[in-house]
Amino acid sequence: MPQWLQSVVDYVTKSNNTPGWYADPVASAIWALIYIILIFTGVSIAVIAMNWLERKILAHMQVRLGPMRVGPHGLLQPIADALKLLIKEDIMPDQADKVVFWLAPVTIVITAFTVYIVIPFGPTHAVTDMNIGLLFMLGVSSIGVLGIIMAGWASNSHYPLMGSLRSSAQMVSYEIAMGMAVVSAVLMTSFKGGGNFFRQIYGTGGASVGTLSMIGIVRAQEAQQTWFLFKFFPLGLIAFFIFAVAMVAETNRAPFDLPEAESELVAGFHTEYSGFRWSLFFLAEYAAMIAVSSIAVTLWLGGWMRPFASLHGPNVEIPNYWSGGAIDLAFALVPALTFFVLALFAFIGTVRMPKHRAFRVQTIGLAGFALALGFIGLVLLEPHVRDRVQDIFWFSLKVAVFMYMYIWYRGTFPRYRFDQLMHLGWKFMIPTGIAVLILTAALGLGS
Amino acid sequence: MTMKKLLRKVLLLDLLQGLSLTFRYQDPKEIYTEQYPLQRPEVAERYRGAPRLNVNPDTNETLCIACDLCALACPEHLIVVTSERNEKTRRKELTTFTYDLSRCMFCGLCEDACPTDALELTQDFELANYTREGAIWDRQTLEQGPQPTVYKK
Amino acid sequence: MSEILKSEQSASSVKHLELEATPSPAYLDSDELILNMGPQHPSTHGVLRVILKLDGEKVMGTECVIGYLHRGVEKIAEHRTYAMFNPYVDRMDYVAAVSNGLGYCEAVEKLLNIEAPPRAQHIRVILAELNRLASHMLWLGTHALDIGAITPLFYTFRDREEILKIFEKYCGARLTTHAFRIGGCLYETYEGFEDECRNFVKFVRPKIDEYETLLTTNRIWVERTKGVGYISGDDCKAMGVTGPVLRASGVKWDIRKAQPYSGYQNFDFDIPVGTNGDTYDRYLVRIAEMRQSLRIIEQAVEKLPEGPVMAKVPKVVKPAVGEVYHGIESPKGELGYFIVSDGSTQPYRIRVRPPSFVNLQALDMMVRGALVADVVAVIGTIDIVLGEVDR
Amino acid sequence: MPQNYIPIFLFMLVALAIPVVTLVIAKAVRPDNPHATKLMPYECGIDPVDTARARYTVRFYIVAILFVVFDVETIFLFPWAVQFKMLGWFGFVEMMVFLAILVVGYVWIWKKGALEWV
Repeated sequence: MPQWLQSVVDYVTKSNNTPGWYADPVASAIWALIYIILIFTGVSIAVIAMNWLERKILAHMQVRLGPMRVGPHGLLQPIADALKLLIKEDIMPDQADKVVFWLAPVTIVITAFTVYIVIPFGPTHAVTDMNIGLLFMLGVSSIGVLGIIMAGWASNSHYPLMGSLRSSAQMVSYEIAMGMAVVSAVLMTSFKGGGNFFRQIYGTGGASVGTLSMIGIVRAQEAQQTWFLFKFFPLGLIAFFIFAVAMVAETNRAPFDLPEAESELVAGFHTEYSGFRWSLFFLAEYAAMIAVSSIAVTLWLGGWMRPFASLHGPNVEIPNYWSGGAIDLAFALVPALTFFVLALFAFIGTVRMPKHRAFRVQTIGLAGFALALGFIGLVLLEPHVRDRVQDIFWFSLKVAVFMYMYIWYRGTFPRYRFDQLMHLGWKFMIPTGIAVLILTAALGLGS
Repeated sequence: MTMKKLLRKVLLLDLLQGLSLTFRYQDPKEIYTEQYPLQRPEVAERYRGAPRLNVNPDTNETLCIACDLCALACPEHLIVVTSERNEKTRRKELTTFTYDLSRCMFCGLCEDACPTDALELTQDFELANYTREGAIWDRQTLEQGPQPTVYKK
Repeated sequence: MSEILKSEQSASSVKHLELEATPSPAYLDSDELILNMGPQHPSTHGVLRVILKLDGEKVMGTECVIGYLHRGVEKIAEHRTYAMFNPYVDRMDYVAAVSNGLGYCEAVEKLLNIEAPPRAQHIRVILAELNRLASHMLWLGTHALDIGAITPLFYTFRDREEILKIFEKYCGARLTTHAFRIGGCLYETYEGFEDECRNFVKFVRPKIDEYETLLTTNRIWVERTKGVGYISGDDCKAMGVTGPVLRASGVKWDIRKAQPYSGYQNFDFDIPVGTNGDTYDRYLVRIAEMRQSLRIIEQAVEKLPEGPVMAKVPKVVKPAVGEVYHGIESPKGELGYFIVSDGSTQPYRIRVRPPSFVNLQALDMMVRGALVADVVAVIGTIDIVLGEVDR
Repeated sequence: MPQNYIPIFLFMLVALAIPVVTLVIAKAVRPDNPHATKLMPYECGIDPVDTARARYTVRFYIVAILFVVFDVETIFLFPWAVQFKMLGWFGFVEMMVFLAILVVGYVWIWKKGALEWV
């Protein structure tokens, strides 16, 4: 058996906690390809789900129903919209710069997706583990500004131009604050308890050093037995807060959605875009939202770690099924239970569907959806699957919380004015970021 | 007072208040939307909707005496009434009655003017038409009244 | 003055924007950008076109182009009898149709030298105040939407729906009500009208608190509105600005108190007044006005007298030769009707003094030197309805 | 670990393929009825008065310059943060000096009004 095949087999059969498959380039490429496909399908599904959830949650906050017609409870609405956008006439303004106009959405989509390369969904679930992962992430995500500038400039129209200028100024301003917060997190990786582990992996020798690898950052939180959110309370919390605000501003979402503030700039930088080109912006926006949330989860919320990861509880022995700490067992059941609860909700929805033949297809569809959710829950009960996938589950759950926050903010807050946004960025976030950084470093010296 | 304000600001209480309000409203019980064709709105008794020319239910004869008062009362002059003098009874009898719904603003002045309660604005509100001509109702349509498609739950 | 106004104003120290925009220093020079905002724009509240002269995001000057919704209402009046013109006035300020009808009917009544019976006057007051609430709710929802808060719109529309239901039950229409006739009201109240009004008052009080929870103390809302679109009381007077905009600038002028009509002198209510004359104060004044309206409705429902709802009005309204001006306090300001009669059944000339149109003049003064986003906020805060601006 | 960089190229290829392929598919299925008014830039229904390629306010350029300064500074912070424990007090003091210089500059631009917008 060649070495790469052996490593593939090992990877499937053993839930080893070291990224050993890096050793072989071919195996590395194969696994990378599989994860690439998984990420693209996963992110696409997540974007579709986000689209539906955003409409539904926002609608419920606003005492409305949201989409109800296409599919049961409008479940197929995003797909219907995608199809509609696909066959919609695409208008490129006469005076637009054709090449740049075409390139802008492509650039944005590429940058929004490329960030996913370094995101670890689990200790082994990542496309690759770069030792400069965090730097790569920051670098790639700043290229997104370029796409927006291109879109606004190429349109050759006033509203897009203003939108893109606002957007770029906003994004670069908040990138600094974001960078400060990120540096604090990197500092924390080198503190107490972090050192030994990295000596094992990267062999850096005696002193404990920090890391820029995204997997490494979560490992550091594992080793220090805390989420960086709670590190040096409230320093970690403040740094996280800065990151969380900067993250919303970076993705141009409410209350910082000035670039596309529809009440002022109509639609901002994508005013002139229509049809599928527009939907690429949409896709990129949501992909970027998920990406930055994932980064926030990785940096501050312990990545794939479950809550109370350091507690294991008294040992339990269940033959052929599981053995270990009782708390571990309890948390291991959560993924399956979550899906069962979702399935239950879908099932209740099925029962409450109007009894009319016009709704028969929708009712059956919803029942099928409930069954599918229940089936996923059942599969997650299987120990091997569970052990391999629960990292991804916890990670996704944390990201989902962020996604909900995005929708929640949008449903609640008014929009900042541009100068106020810049004030907040330059006069509050950056000084606070520097202060937190210095304090973290000072405290870190002692630890 | 200032301390309280400062605390409110630092702890983001003003924002959290709003957030908790929108969070509470997610309760499905709060939903206000009506699913229109299935859930039909209850229209008030006095609602001024589609016009109807009433007929005597027993004899199926029109109640309209062709007095032309509705046409005179209409601010938009959209009612056209023609009549013929019946030599036998020596009374005016209605021949045609045209009501141009596309210009109607449902003010109800015609209804007020009618001495016999023949012209009435009913509770029907579904007046959409594919053509402009379809919005001009003649005597027969007016006597039948609008017949909207009824969806059932 | 309500509690909230007092507490908020005493603590506020608003830095007013300079009225005249100072030109940028030469090294900051950039091309002046001419931007059309409207007529097809999400937040010009209809088909208003504002031509903005911008330096970057800063507004150097504005010019309003109106007339996209012009229907010649005043001209139409010259070819309609007095009663026939009544439904048309509903279509000027279509979110406050009842107030428009009230003003018109009272103006014609003044011309005819008659007065509506007390019961009719009370019904008119109840409906007009309900309408003020409806108009302010719509204003609040759309104003918040302009500033980026999308949710209050749905709450206000939900609560406005209850008002529209009362309108529908009373007169058969929800928006363009045509509720009043010359000489009183055509319709007697329906059964349960008083109870519904009382229940509505009870229902809507906590709802207004909810709007305030979302906005009044929200830091983004305060930042977006405080000191924005400042106009002084004197400027308001010079411009003829009336209504909540005037009152927010500290001028205690409300026609309901100053020149009572339709029996407003019988009710106990306050005129909320602001001090700073900025967008935030206009917001507070309108919120306080909503509460005052509820007070008036409560009193009017309790005091609703028995009696006829229609005065003796000749079948054909044919006023003597003469002219009359009658102004009322519509939700947006002073709504005046100037009617010239030549003794025929049709008015010789009707001129409407629409509050939206007059208040819109102050837009330029309020947004000079501000940012694009403020233009939107200020258009929202003036509370214009293009149907009334263009007529 | 150079092999860790292979997936990046694979990933970016796929990321490039997705928009390009979908745009090509969309081009194949969508109608195309251009019209002079359709192809005009949007300006709320009014013909645009002048070109959008005008000189724009300089404040945006100031932000861009400041961004470069601060972003480079952030980049300097990264290696220091990684090696923080190894550098110890020496590194800490060094970086504080660096940050102090930066903060002085920051205060200066604040006082100078470069962060003001109106």
